[in-house]
Amino acid sequence: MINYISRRVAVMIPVLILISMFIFFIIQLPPGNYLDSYVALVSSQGETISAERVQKLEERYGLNQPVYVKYWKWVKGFVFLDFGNSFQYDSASVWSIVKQYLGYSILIAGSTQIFMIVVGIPIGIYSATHQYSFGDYFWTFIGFIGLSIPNFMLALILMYVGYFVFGIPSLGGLFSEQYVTAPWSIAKFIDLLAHLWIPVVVLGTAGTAGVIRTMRANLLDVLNMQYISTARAKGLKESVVIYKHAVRNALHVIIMWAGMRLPKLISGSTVVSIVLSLPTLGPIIYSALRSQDMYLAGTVLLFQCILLLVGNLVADIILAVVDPRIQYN
Amino acid sequence: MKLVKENSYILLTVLILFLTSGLASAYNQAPVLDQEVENGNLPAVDERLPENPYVTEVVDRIGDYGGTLNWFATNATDDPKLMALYNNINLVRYTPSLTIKPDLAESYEVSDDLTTYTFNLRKGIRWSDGELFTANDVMFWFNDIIKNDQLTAESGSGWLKIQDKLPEVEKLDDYTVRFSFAAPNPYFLEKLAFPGRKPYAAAHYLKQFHADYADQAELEKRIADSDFDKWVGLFESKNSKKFFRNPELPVIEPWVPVTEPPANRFVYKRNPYFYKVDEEGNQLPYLDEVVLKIVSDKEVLSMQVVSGAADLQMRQLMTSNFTLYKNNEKSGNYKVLKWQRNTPSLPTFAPNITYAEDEWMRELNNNKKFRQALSLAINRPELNQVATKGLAVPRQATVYPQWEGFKQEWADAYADYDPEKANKLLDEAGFTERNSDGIRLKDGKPIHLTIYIGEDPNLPRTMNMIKDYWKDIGVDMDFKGLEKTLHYTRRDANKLPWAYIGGASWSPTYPYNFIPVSNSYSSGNWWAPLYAKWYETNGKQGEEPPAEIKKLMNLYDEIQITKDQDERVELWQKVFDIHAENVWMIGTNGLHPQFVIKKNYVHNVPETALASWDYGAYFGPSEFYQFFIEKDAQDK
Amino acid sequence: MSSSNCVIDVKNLQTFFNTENGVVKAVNGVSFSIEKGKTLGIVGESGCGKSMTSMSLMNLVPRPKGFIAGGEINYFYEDGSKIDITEYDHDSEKMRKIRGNEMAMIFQEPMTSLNPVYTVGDQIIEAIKLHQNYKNKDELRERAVKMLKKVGISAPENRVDEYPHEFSGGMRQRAMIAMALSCNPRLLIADEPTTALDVTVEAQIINLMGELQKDMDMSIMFITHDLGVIGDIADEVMVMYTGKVVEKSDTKSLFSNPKHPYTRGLLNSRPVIGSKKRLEPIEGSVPDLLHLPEGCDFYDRCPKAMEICKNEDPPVFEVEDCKVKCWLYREEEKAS
Amino acid sequence: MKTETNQSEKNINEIDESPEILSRNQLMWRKFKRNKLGVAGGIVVLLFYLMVIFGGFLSPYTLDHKDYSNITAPPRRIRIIDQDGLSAPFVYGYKASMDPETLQRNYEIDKNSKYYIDFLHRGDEYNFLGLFKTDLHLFGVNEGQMYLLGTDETGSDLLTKIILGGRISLSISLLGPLISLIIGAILGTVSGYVGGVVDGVIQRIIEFFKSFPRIPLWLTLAAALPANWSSLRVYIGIVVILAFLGWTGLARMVRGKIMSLREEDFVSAAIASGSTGWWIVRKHLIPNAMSQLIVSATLSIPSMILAEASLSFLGLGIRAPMTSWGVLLQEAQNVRTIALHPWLFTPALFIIVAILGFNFLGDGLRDAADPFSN
Amino acid sequence: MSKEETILEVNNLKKYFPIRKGFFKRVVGHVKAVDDVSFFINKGETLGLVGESGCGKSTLGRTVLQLLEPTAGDVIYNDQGVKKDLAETKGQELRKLRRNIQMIFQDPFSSLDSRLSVRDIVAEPLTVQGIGKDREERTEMVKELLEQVGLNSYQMNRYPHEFSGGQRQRIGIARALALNPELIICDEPVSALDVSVQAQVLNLLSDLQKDLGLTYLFIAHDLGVVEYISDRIMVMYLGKIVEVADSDTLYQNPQHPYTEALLKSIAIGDPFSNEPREALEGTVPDPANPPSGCKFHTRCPYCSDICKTKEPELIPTGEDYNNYVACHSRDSLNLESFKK
Repeated sequence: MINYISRRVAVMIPVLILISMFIFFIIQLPPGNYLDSYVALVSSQGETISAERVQKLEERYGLNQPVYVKYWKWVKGFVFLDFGNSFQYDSASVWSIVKQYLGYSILIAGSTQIFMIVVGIPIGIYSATHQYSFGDYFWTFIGFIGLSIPNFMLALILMYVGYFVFGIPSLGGLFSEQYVTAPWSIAKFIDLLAHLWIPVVVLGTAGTAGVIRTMRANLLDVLNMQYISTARAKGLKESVVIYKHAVRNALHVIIMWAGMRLPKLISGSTVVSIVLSLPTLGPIIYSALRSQDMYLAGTVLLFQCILLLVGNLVADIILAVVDPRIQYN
Repeated sequence: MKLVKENSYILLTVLILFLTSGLASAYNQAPVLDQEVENGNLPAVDERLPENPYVTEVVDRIGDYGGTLNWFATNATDDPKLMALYNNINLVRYTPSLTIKPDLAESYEVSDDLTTYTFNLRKGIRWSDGELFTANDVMFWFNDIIKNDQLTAESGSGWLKIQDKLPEVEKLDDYTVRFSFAAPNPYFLEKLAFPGRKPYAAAHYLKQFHADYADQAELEKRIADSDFDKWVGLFESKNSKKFFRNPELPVIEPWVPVTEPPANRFVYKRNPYFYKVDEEGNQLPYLDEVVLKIVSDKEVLSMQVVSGAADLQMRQLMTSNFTLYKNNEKSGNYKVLKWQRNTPSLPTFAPNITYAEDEWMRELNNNKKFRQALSLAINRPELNQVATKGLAVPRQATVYPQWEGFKQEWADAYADYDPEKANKLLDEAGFTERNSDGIRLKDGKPIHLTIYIGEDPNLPRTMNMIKDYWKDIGVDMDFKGLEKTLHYTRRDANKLPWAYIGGASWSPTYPYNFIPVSNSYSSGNWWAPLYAKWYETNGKQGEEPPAEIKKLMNLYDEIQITKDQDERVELWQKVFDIHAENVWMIGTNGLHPQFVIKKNYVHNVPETALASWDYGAYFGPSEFYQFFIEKDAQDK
Repeated sequence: MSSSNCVIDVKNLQTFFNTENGVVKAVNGVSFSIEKGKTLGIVGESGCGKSMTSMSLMNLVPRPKGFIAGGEINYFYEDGSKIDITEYDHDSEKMRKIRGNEMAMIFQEPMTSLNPVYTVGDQIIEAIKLHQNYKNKDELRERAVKMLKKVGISAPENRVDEYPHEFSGGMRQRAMIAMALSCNPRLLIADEPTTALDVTVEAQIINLMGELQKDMDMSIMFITHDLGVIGDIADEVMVMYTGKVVEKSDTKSLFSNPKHPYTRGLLNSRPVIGSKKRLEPIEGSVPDLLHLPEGCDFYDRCPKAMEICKNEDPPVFEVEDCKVKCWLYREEEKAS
Repeated sequence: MKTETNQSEKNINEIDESPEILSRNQLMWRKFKRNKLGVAGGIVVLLFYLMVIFGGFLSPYTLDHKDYSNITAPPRRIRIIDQDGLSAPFVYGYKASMDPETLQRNYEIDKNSKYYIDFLHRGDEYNFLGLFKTDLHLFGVNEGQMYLLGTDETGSDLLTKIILGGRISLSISLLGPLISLIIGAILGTVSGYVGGVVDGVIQRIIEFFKSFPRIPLWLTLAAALPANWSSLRVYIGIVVILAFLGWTGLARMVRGKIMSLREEDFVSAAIASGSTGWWIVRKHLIPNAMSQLIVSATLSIPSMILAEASLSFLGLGIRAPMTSWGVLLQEAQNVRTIALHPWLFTPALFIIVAILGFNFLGDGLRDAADPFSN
Repeated sequence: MSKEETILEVNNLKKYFPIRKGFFKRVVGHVKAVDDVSFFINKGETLGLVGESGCGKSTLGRTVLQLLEPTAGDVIYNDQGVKKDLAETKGQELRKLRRNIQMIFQDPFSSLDSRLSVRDIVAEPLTVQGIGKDREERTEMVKELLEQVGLNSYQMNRYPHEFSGGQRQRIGIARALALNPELIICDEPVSALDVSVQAQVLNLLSDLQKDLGLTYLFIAHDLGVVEYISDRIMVMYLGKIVEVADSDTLYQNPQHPYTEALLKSIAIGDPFSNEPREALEGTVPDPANPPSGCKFHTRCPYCSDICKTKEPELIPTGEDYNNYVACHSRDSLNLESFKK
């Protein structure tokens, strides 16, 4: 097992290096650099900036260096959590910015994940065990509707309905006014939960539909397996047969899927985070990319890639735990 | 002769001081500070205020102390600094009537030749940490920041220079500084009053980060503990006065930032040492706290505003949302104020008369009748109705009416909708032949314009309408989006045959849209880049302009050394006269209103005012620190 | 034929399936009974309904498409009382008490009949816990180990904690048998338990089952398509074709004197070692259960088909203690 | 007793009594037809494509049509009953006014102005499928206006915009997967059939692409599209970007399928007969993988539609004057629209219905792709 | 060994599958699926090949046919007197040679491409080998082939799924016959079929052999079937051939303990004998980790010390030394024959 994990991790390293290069390449791709956007911004406020000053700033930010130098500058500090400095945030270190949002990003992504699974799996089980029933059709239909509505639209409409129909003043954000800066307390936590459900529902709708469909299909397959008959032949209750014997075997795909899904949620939540004013990495990366704050953008992207790789790894490990047949080699 | 501008309220203040000297204190402070003073954490209000505080004339009435004002912004990195800019504390400031008056300086003197400016600072102004603000803070700023090679790039000093040279700055005594320029600098006070330019720095705090002052070992350690590898970076991050980022940094502003970025909610608490009082001697500001909330999207902001969550909002309000804001006035318990703006025209089109890539196009652009015809073909009122709900003013791209020398004829020049006349002009210009699509031909080639536009989500709508108008007179037009920075760099490289200018703003200190004298980035000229380059490089590069343009340039040169304000106005008027006839920039609609949404319980916000970035950043002249929330509404 | 020794008595069982193309009569009027300690073999080619018969007995017909359409399945408890399985819901308490406890079942595919995610021991223990009074963890485990030992698995103390994929096919079938027998069932239903196994292992398993049967005095219903195996193990054989019983007799007489042309065909289709005589196969193939001919289902393939066979489905005739469903035996008319 | 005949002969004859000879494709079709939701989805999709193909004809106006006097006019019903009872189909005119205080535009039904609908109406000129110019529209009104779904903030007919915007959305969603399909099929086949190092490299590439976050990649790639490109090039660029990111899943699937097919005995039989690798790939592997491939591609269409909409939301999609459902939705994505002119959300309805249609269709196809399973 | 009649000669054929393990997926060992196997097939005979599952019989068949690339060894095919080593032949030449050796597969479902009509399936070998000048001619040939295997030619436009298992197997046979091969490798051709159909196919195979003078390598696990159809029989155990003998001898006088054990486990279906079948103990060892010495020694009732260390060689035996056995104790054992 340890060997397996270490090998997987070792394989991840070259992939990561490649990804980091690609990321760096790709964020350099659009024309211009941070300074251009900075100058554009400053000029829009009526300041004038001379060519020499632009040049000086370029030197100062190291923007006139060749790409590989910049890349190396970025990469070499990784081990010490030094990902360079953000231009946008007055040269604050990228890590200090990322770590502020990373927690909430993971919280929201994680909660959404849990939501999808907690809601999706039982419905999937119901659908599979009541195949072709009205309930099955109903959930299938609901599932497809969920897949069909663009997330951001759902967010916007939810906000609007919240405001104008139910009079909820602030559906956006993760905290009520009074708790934003307050230290952690039970009340703050409850407040968090009260806010968390909206992004979770918005982000989770499509995914939940996916879980339902996958779970249903898999469970139907598993229910045709011989060992289900064996379990029934033992005299086990149908519910035990399904939950103990069938569901556990049908979970594989969901686990794999969940592993793949984690980083998608973080990047996928960009639009929703923007609409709902969530303190996640989504809007950060959005603005960083737009203003070409390359170290910040690159780092957030890299984190997402790492999350994906880690997500896959964790999925594989859980899979190995859930299914003893999985060989580590 | 010495020009002495005295604060007209000094006398009044002195009078009040005199009358109230029998009482325990001459000034009042916010109730929240009483406790602090009693505990001895804070000196008494009289000691905190300068000898001669700045007295603010309130708009409505003397305010109630207390309360928190909520407002919103969409950009977590750029917007927090607005709290500093909107209050715009400087040596001098703009008044609501757009004149300059002393502020941190009690008074100032300008030499006859407009080369030396002497400022007498108010005695006893204190930084938010209680330290005295003196000439040393100005000297530190000038000698150790502006003149420091390593730091200059960041802090910027272009606005200080005249003929490319920095002034000399002297400290005459602890409360007197003098700026001496190599040449007349007629607009220096205006430049100073421009938002964000602060000729001082908290020397007592910043020295610990400055290589020239700090203990070397200690500085090294500080650098090691920070995100930076050089002292410059550290220093700049600590001295983020403009960006209002470092809560430790002492400020002079009415509110002190307490939130360390990055954050989505920025809190600003009252500065107990703020040096201004109202007419009754109440120390300002009235508001205990201002909270700036960051939402990531304009629409979310709109939602917050219409639901009444913003106590005061100006940024990111959209003209097109007027009905939305209005409809919710009652339920949101707010009022939509329509402030004026001085945008000459939005959008404005600039044919590049120095376009070098295509001689045919250049000829076309240089044809005055062609430009006039295009201007006449635009149905400005209709455009106004569709794009801006009729809230803007149809006009030519010219100076705004608030300016003292404004003439209506400039705004009217070729700005009426007269397709007949436009067609006639084009016929006269010789473009009589048309192709099968009805497009006029010039030398056998159909007239087709490609206009490069910057990023603006509402633009395509307007552009499509203009396209139709021009098509009606036989001119084909296409527009293409160009990313903002590219838009600038292409212009400077003379690659744009036609450009779109956002706003075409003008102020005496920002003449570049109207006079081609600069070809670099933010101050580049749009309609004659090559001439601008010629001027900027003293004829070394670019192209020598024709007489008409040279005349503009000469006027500009003259303005720079003209001491008399009225004479300068006259010279400017000549500039606009020339423009009115030549239509180098084609305007559409301008003077869009600036909405200010304020809750009904927020007072001292003027019903109307000029909202202009140039004149002290929108709220500046209105003196933000006098806004207050009425007592009853404070416990909402 | 419900003597006191009878364990199960099936009467006119009908198990049908709804498909998109119509109702498939997988089991169509099957009757038999098994006595205590005896083995009934059921033989037939694929699609003859033998597996569905066994699933019906366990009341585990795949729902919702399959259902028992008629007939009785009477199970006799040790004390002589009986229960008609068809009257109970598949998930009823009564049924669950019978399954695994009174009647146990082993399946064809040893590779897939154990749940891959639980250890073999856990799966055996699960059955024991359900029906026996062992409560203590160690006791349960001990019992599982004992069962594994009983079915001839070496080092059962270790193997009890292994997962099915660590077992070979033969061992898995042994483990299945251990699980099935762990609660001392009175009837073991073995659905082609050796088909997927090598000859050598098949022999092991068959021997094991024989021994255990003697040991535990249980009845076996043994389903197979291999007449060779049936000869070795069964006391009585029932040959099925298209969901119906075509011949039923004791093993010896079936082999020495097969009566139904289908039975004869099956016997003649097997290569006999040592004889290079050309095989005499049954021509054609099993008809589609959805489109059965009007008369005898075997008519198309029958070398002895007669005119009557074409139009009329033969009833069951009793010939020399055998039951044969064939018009050939009409003259000895003693239809039951 | 019947004489013995050639039994197998008889059996064969029996088979022949069934008149149909069904290929696997026909079986799939037959199985698909039984899936009611799938068929419904298929019909919806078909209708949508017909709608956009004949968009110019079906839409009452053209994209150039702008009615500045009827900005944000609400939808109008087609009526067949007036005060006097049954009538030819007509719409009522508007009485427009503006609230001087809030500047809200109000449109009231003006029962005095009745515009009869003119079928096969001669209206604005358009280019039919790029083939010829015509001004024939299915319906329209000769005077007055007929904005069945209302107008947007530029006074354009929303119905027209939806129909013509669908052209972009639905072609992107078709073209994107098609390109993905081609890339995926080629790389997947190579990977699965050749195996070894080639497979390893392709797998790494796929992993790499898969582990790359989607939205940022769009953002960057879309931002990297030169800003002075014509709308058509931008359109193609967006398609390529979307396709470029969508091929990995397909390639994986194809690879898996090819690998399992490679192990099938019929492939061994083909090798044993002396078939070349190319023959096997062409005759056996790709045709057998195809149905699943098409199913996967169909199932990826909805995400393409959503992706286009998301890109538009971020302001990176199709640019005016071209329009697409995503652009229309983006234009509607604001509080003002929800509060004042909610009908501008109609494009969302079309998106949802289209995605539903594709999902049901894909689901039905997936079930049908394996005609031998139950 | 009468070489004149030999159609195929296999010498020291090996097929190893690497086992990869550990950090770098290093090859840590091999599964020796076919381990140094030599045999020959005479023209016109049927050589049976039996063994338990996993003993390598299918691998051997496929390696002979070059469907799997042999690790080592020769597969010499006698092409009208010219001996050609298939293992050395590549590309075009190998493809040409392939028309001489064909294969019939076990699974009647996976061996026919479900997308192709029967005509296309049977015509495929003709097409790829360029036999027949056009489609019509090939179609005629297909018709003939189908008739030959007892199917009706007008069924050729149908698709495999419309046929029963036995009929599909006939289609597979028709395809194998299309190129007019001399040798057909039959890889468990009847084990997936019902008993009644199994007999039909077996009869068809032996009829074809007679009519066309075919040579079969017949792989099966059913000893009854192998005995019925084969002239000689090879017994395989864990990748090795342990005994080769003509079928009567093998059943009457087995020389290898494994052969004996196999014979003993046959279910003869005799309800009159009360003796239980004598079952061989244990199961086939893990081929990735085979026992030392004689691979059968772990299960052999006659195992002696030498068996544990030294691997026995395949030695000619029998009256005219045409049979072979690999057992150290071959001379000392008196093994039981098959009891009927």
